[in-house]
Amino acid sequence: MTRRTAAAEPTAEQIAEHKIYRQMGLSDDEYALICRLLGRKPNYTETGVFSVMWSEHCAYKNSKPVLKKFPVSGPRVLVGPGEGAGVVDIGDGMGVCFKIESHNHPSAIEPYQGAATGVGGILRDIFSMGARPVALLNSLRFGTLDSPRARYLFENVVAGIAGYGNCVGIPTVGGEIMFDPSYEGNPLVNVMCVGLIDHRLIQKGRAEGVGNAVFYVGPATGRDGIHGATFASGELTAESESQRPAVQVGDPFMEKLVMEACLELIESGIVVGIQDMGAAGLTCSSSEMASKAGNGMELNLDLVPQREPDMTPYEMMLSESQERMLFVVRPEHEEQAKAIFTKWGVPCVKVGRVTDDGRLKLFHRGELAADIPVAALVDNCPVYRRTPKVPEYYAKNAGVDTARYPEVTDLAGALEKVLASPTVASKEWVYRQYDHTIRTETAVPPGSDAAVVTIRGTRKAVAMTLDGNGRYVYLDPEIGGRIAVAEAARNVVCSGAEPLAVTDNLNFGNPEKPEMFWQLERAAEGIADACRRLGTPVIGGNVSLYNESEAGPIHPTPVIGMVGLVRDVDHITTQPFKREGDVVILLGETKAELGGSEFQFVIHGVTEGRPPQIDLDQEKTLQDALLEAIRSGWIASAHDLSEGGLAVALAECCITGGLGAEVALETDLRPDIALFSESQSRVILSVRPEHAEEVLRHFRAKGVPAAGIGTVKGTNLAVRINGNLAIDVPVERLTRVWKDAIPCRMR
Amino acid sequence: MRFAVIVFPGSNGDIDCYKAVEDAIGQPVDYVWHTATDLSDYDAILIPGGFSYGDYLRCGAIARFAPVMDAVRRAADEGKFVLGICNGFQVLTEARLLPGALIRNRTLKFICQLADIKVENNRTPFTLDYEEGEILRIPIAHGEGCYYCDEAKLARLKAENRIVFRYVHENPNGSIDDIAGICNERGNVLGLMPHPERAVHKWLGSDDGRRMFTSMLRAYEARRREVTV
Amino acid sequence: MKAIVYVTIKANVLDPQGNAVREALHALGFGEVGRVRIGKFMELELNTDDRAQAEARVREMCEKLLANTVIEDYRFELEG
Amino acid sequence: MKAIVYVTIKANVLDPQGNAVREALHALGFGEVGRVRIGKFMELELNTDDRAQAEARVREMCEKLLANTVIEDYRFELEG
Ligand SMILES: Nc1ncnc2c1ncn2[C@@H]1O[C@H](COP(=O)(O)OP(=O)(O)O)[C@@H](O)[C@H]1O
Ligand SMILES: [Mg+2]
Repeated sequence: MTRRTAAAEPTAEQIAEHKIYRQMGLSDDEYALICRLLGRKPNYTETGVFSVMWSEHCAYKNSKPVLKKFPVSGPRVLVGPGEGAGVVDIGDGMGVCFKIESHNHPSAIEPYQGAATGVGGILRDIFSMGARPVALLNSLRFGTLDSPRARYLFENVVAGIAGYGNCVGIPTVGGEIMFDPSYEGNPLVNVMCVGLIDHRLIQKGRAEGVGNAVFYVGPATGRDGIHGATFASGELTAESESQRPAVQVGDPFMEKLVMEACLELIESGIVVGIQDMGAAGLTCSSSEMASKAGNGMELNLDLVPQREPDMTPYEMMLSESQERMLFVVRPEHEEQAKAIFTKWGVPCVKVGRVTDDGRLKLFHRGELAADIPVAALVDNCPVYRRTPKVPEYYAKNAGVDTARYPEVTDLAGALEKVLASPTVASKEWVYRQYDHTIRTETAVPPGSDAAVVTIRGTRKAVAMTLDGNGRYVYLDPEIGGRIAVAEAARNVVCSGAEPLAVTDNLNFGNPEKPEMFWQLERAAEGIADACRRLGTPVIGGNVSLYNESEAGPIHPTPVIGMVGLVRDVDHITTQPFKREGDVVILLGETKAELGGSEFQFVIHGVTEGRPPQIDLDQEKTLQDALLEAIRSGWIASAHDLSEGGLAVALAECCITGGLGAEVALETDLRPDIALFSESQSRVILSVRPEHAEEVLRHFRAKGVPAAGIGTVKGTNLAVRINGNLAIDVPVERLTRVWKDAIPCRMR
Repeated sequence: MRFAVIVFPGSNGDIDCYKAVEDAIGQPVDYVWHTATDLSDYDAILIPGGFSYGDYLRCGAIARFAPVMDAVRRAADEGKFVLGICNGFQVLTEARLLPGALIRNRTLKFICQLADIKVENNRTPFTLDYEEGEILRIPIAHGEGCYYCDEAKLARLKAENRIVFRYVHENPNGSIDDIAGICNERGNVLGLMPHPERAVHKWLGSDDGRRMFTSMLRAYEARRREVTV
Repeated sequence: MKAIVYVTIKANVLDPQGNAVREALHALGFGEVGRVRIGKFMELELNTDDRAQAEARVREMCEKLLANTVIEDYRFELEG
Repeated sequence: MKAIVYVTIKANVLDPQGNAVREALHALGFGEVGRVRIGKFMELELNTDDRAQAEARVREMCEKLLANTVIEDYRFELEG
């Protein structure tokens, strides 16, 4: 049997002659380099191992130069990029650990399992650092809901996220969703996990200590998702349909047991190094752990638990079976480690040992199946500096004047249309399927700006959000990148927290195309700028390229995950208006900026022009002043302005508060533009009347434009512009429009 | 008064139950592993929410055979308080400590939201501190919370005043007769889908669940007084 | 030997899943579909050659674990 | 006419349900149970008498909705 399967594999010569490595995603040059590094031609297993380690997903070969732009350090950073997840200090010996991950391609093909295993993967990234996961978030992009395919993907992606997260018992507290035709052929599924960690327990995935034992944890390895990593690094084509077995099935119950057992193991203090098996499974975890310690590793593949008979070394090394981990302990701790996993009913087997020769050696049925220098796998992948090219559409958009659209005079009608747009509409249909109350620490559940999770035994809390508007980035990647960061930070501040750090997911098209690379590079520039200015280093992230389908590339979509610290739970602030009589204050300045707006998309059916401008200094001033005001206890509600502009933000404050408002605006802008422009650095506050003067003075003194624009009052949202009644609609009606939009489309 | 929180593989509401006992009534509480066989140290047994054994096959179907369940049955027979919440309720029905079954929500979707439930019977040890007819806001979070039993059983539940909570305003999962929680004949075993342990602080959205814990404490103390008198 | 166990929800218990599938089929243009019932089936490999004994054992598995007779009916077949 | 559709998870795909049931059966003393696979079956009533047509239609239903051929296999029988 062995002979047969081994014989079925091409020989090293055949691989070279028939260029079989190409099917695995390696280029001719890369293959030649591998031969040089090995001093011989690689066999089939070795070629496979190189192909996954040198995929974009694992090696970042196209994105490394771009990622270098990000600021990664700061006084609070305990662990930056490079480990499973980053960690920032929040005082008292505690840290917050978080990371984002994409599962776009698997979700396009099997949405339920694709999304579910995405959640599983990001959870393992967090608990393998030694952190206890406390919250999940997700950022989703689909085609518009008129498309049955988009509805199918949306329905099942949400169900998959719910199915996995709910079962493991980690609340899903927030996220964001946008619908746009550019995602029709290639949906985006990004998931983020946030954990809390004791500084002393922070793990580094290092295989230290020659002679130490290497343990495999979790369910048996099957032929799941072989070549998942290379799959995630290629474009979606009709052919990927035939790669179907590349999708894995998740077992959240097993994940919960693995998580508890690993956290217990880490707490026991005996772990030398631990890492999850994510993309490229056993290959990636073993070689990375060895590489970080400057060691080698020997694995006896016969000892690897196998779900099916006659698995080859190639299959075992490339399998992406879920819920598996690798860890290293000293020989004297082997029994203690095993006992912990036995208690939790999780398989745990010693499969190898740490060596001093810097090589990854795989033994199978008495033979040496692979022998590769670890450094060749981890460090020697070529890095490509792609050439950017400004796309034609960019120049063309410069000439579009969005202020010259025909004026929309039925403003109430326009508001209802924008509120009913699934991108703006209530996401309750989604988050009602997510358990967001489990763990009883969720102080602000989905439905406000950032979510807030409290930390038991302290007065602190952690705020978190995901943001990223692909339309802005498409129109101007650099500005779009800045806005993504600024908006995330603004959301965090609105909830009463100080922004700490960022994790980012760069969802872009094929970087080998110069226009796509231009988008990537410019956006990274913008993100880097904003992170620097706002003092929020990037402590980790993920890159998902080749997001293209036959219909073309997606809008370039960097998604920013931001975490902030609430110093005292009394500072927690939410978006709903709180009581009749409170004064409504608008911070920031409204300009004629409809480019990339939801209004432009819904009413005019296009995405064109330039996105809103952003001045990062002004943004920073606004955020600092707002946080100070919140901490002073003056602010009853705060809501940042994003998709749909002022009109939508006011409506949301009313709807979620169940209260009306009377608002009067004085403006030089055309009314439809004043209401729906998506100018940045704006926030709506409500404050008690007795605080209003003080609050306005506070902001003006800091240089933040601030205007009292109305009062929380009655049951209608009534907006006057320059004295004329522009909108006067019962909040109840707006509520229905906003709440029913998604459920109605999904029926 | 000593509380046990049973932990099955896949339980995840165990921590919330533990915290709720601490925060609402400050009584001693322990996690008890599914392999335990003796619960004689405890006065009340909490069977928490979660996905015991992954809830594969049917919710609660596998957990009902865990070694600890014999001890739970004994505790129930001895008149100790047994409270099954969500998955705990499912376990109790599978174990036949409570009648009926919980099947998939009518919408076929998991539902997490605040539910309004009415206290139908405030003479159980779990509901003493509520008013009869009072409406509580308690979170629900389940995919299979649709209570079902046959006509005869339902008639009996009604006749014996064993429907302890009903959903009002909206029946979120399609439960027969809007049932949210029921008790056994003696009234010392309660199962409910809503999560009182997740409603113990105003900042969580509601603290209406607190009084379930204060009720248990008061019932326990009253009973002890009776015994000593 | 192999046992195949079929578990269906009892006729008088609401089966929202069956209805949902029917609706979805109608929406896709399969108007000819009437009632839809959904059940589970389980294939169990059994290390035994004794048919009579297997029959008794599988019945016991069903009664104890595989079906909840409050809401479900079951039947099974033995093969091989 | 009636169609009975059987949907099982593909042989090489993980079946967490099946594993959990096997473990539970072992714990209950049914040591003779080997591999367990769990699937769904669906009974569809069809308003048609044309067998050949029904066959084609049911196949289409399976491909489109009833099975996810990425991870599941299906087969079906027609009755009546
Ligand atoms: N995929 C999702 N999962 C969970 N919550 C979501 C999701 N999408 C949106 N939400 C929640 O809905 C609310 C509104 O989202 P959004 O309009 O994106 O807010 P904002 O514009 O302030 O970022 C937020 O509380 C958000 O967390
Ligand atoms: Mg916001």
